[in-house]
Amino acid sequence: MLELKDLSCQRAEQALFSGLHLHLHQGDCVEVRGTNGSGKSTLLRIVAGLAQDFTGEVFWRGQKVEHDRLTFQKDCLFLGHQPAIKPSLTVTENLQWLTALKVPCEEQRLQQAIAQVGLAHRAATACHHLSAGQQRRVALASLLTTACDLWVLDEPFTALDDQGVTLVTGLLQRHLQLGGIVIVATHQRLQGIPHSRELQL
Amino acid sequence: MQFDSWQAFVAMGGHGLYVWLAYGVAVLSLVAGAMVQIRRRKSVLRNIRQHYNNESEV
Amino acid sequence: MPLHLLFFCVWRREWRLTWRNISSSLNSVWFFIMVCTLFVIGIGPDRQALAEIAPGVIWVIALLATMLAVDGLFRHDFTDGSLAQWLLSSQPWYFLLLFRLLTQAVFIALPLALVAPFLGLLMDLPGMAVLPLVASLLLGIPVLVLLGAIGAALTVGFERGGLLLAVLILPLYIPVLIFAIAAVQAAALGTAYSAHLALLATLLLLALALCPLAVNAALRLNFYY
Amino acid sequence: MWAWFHKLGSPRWFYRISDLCLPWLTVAGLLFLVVGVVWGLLFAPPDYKQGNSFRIFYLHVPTAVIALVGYYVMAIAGAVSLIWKMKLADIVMKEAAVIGALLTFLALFTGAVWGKPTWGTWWVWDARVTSMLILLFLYIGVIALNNAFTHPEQSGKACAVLSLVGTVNIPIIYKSVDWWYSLHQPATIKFTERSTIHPDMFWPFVVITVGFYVLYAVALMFNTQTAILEREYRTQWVRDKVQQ
Repeated sequence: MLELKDLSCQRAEQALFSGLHLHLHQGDCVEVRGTNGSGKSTLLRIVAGLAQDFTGEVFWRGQKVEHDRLTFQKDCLFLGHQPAIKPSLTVTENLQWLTALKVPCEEQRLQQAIAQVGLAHRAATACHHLSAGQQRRVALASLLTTACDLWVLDEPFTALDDQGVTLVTGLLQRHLQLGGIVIVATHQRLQGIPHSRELQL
Repeated sequence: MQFDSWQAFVAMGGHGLYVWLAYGVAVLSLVAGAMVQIRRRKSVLRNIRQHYNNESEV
Repeated sequence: MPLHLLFFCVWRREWRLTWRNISSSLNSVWFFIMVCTLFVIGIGPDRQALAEIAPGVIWVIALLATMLAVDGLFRHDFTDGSLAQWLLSSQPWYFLLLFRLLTQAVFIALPLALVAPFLGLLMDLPGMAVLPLVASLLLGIPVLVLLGAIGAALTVGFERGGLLLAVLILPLYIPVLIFAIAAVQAAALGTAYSAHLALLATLLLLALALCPLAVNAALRLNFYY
Repeated sequence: MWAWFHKLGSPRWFYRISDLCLPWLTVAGLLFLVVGVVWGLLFAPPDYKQGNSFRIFYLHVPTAVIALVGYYVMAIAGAVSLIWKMKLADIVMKEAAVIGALLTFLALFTGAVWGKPTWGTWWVWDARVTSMLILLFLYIGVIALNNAFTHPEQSGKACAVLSLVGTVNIPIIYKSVDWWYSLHQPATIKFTERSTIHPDMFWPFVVITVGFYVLYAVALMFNTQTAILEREYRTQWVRDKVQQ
C-alpha cells in the first residue's frame, strides 16, 4: 500500500536520514523512534506531503503521490504536534471542520465520535475552556470520523492521561484490524500492538 | 570637440554642477559597489579557509 | 464535496471565528476612524482644504487598516496547527483558499465601507461622492485583502511580520489606490466615475483569479521543514 | 536537451564558465562605458532646449532600462529556481535583486539631478520617475524578505514567489501611474520619450547602454560566484579551488 523509496533529507548541513526504504501493507504499524531532532517529525511530514525538502519518492497504492495528491490526501490523516483546534470554536464545530476537510459525515456520527473520546458532556463548550489533554482528544476524535486508511501520528500521547493512552491504543488496534496502516512517532513503547515494526532514526 | 577650452568643458554651459554631480555619484556608487563585493569575496574566502583549518585540527 | 457546500462550510467557520472575537476585527474600524481624526487635527479645520483631500486621506487610511487586518490572517492558524490541515485537505486547495480569502475580504471590507460615509461627513466630502466612495471601498478593499494575503502567507513564520508585510505589499497596492481615489475625486467634481470603478472591478477579478495560486505557494513554504 | 539544462544548473559548471569569461567581459564593459561617456560628454551636441544638462540622459536612461530588465532577470531566475528547484537560479535571483536595487537608485538619483536644471525642482512627479520609484520599492521588498528568513532555501522560494507576483504587477503599476500622471497633469512634455533623437546623440547612448548591460552581467556573475563559494564551501571542488 505505502512505499517509501530511497528517501533522504538534509537538515542544517548533515543528513537526517538517507536511502530510507519502507514498504507497508494493510494492517502494518511502524513506530518511528529517535532522540529529539533526529528527524522523526520531518519524516512524518514528508510522508504526509507537507515537507518538500527531500529526495526520493513516496508511493501510495503503487502510484506516485505527486501525480494525484488529492486522492492520497483523502486516504491519509496527519496529526501534528499541535492539535489543530481553534480555541473559540466548540468541540463539535472543530470536529465538523476537521472532517469536512477530508470527507464530511453526518452530525450523528460526529456526536458518536465525541462520546467515544469521552467528551460527550463537553460537546458544545468552546475549546479554550478545555485542557490540553481534552483538546488532544478532539483531534483524536477526527481519527474516527474520517475514513482514512493511513494514519500519520506525531506523538499522539502528549498531554494524555492513562485513559487517553488506552483510548488511543484501542483506536490503533481496531484501525489495524480493519486493514489500516499507522505510522507513529513516539518516545514510549506502544503496548498491546502485536507486531509493530520499529524504525530507528 | 564641443568645448573649445578646459574651463568651458567643466562649466558645461552653466549646468556643470548637475552634470558632474550626476556622473560623479554614478561613478562613485559603481566603484563603491564593486569594492563592497570584492571585500565580500575576500571575507568569504577567509572564513572558508579558517573553517578548513579548524576542521583539519579537530 | 460540491463547491457551494464547501463555500458554505468555509463561510460558516470564518463567520463563527470572526463573530466570536468581533472585538479584534473591529479594531481596524477604530483604527480607521481615529487616524482620520488625526489627519483632520493635523491639517486643521479649514473645511475647504479638508474637502479637497478627503478622498485621498480616507482611502489611504482604509488601505492601512486593511493591511493591519490582513497581517494576522494565517498566523493563528499556523501556530495552532490548523494551517497544516488546510494544506492536507482532500478538497481542492484552490477553491478552499479562494473561499477563505473571499470571506475574509467581505468581513474586512464591510465594516470599513459602512463607516466611510460618516468619515466623509467628518471631512466635508461632497454629498454626491459618498456613494462612489462606498462603492470604491467595496470593490477595492477585497483586492487589498487578496494581495495582502500573499504577504501574510509569506511572513506567517515571523512574529512581528506586520512591518515586513507592509514593505512587501504596499507597492502592489498602488494601482488599486490610484483607481479608487480617482473614482471618488471624479464623483466629488460631479464628473463620470463609472470608468474608474470598472477598472477597479477588473483588478478585483484579476486578483480573485491569481492570488490563491501565490498564497498557496507561499503557505506551503512555511512547511518546508 | 534536458541534461544540458541541468548541467547548466550545476554551480561548479557555472563557476568554471564564468571564471573564463569574467576578465574579458569586464574589460569589454569598461571599454564600452568609457568610450560612450567620453563620446557623450565631449563630442555629442548639447540639446537645443536643455543645453548641456541633457548629457545626464546618457546615464539616466540606460540605468533605468537595465533596472527594469534586471527585475525580469530576477523574476525569471526565481521562476527557474521555483519550478526546477535549481540552487544556482536561487543564488542568481538574490544577487540580481541587490544589483537591480543599486541601479534603480542610480536611475532615480540621476533623474532627480536632471530634473533640477530642466524643471527647477529636485523631484518631479513624472510618470516614468514615479514608476521607477515603485520599482525600487519592489526591489527593497524582495531584499527585505530575503534577509528575514534564516534558511537560504526557504528564503529563496519566498523571494521567487514575491518576484513573480511583482512581475505580474509591474505592467499594471506602470499603466496606472501613467494614467494617474495624465489625470493630474495636462499633457506636458514626456520626460524621457525622445521621439526623434538626433543620431549624434543616439550612438553614445547605445554604446553606454551596451557597456551597462555587460557590466551588469559581470557584476551578477561575480556576486553569484561569491555566493556559490559561500554556500558550497563543504563540497570538494570548492575546497580544491580555495586551497589552491
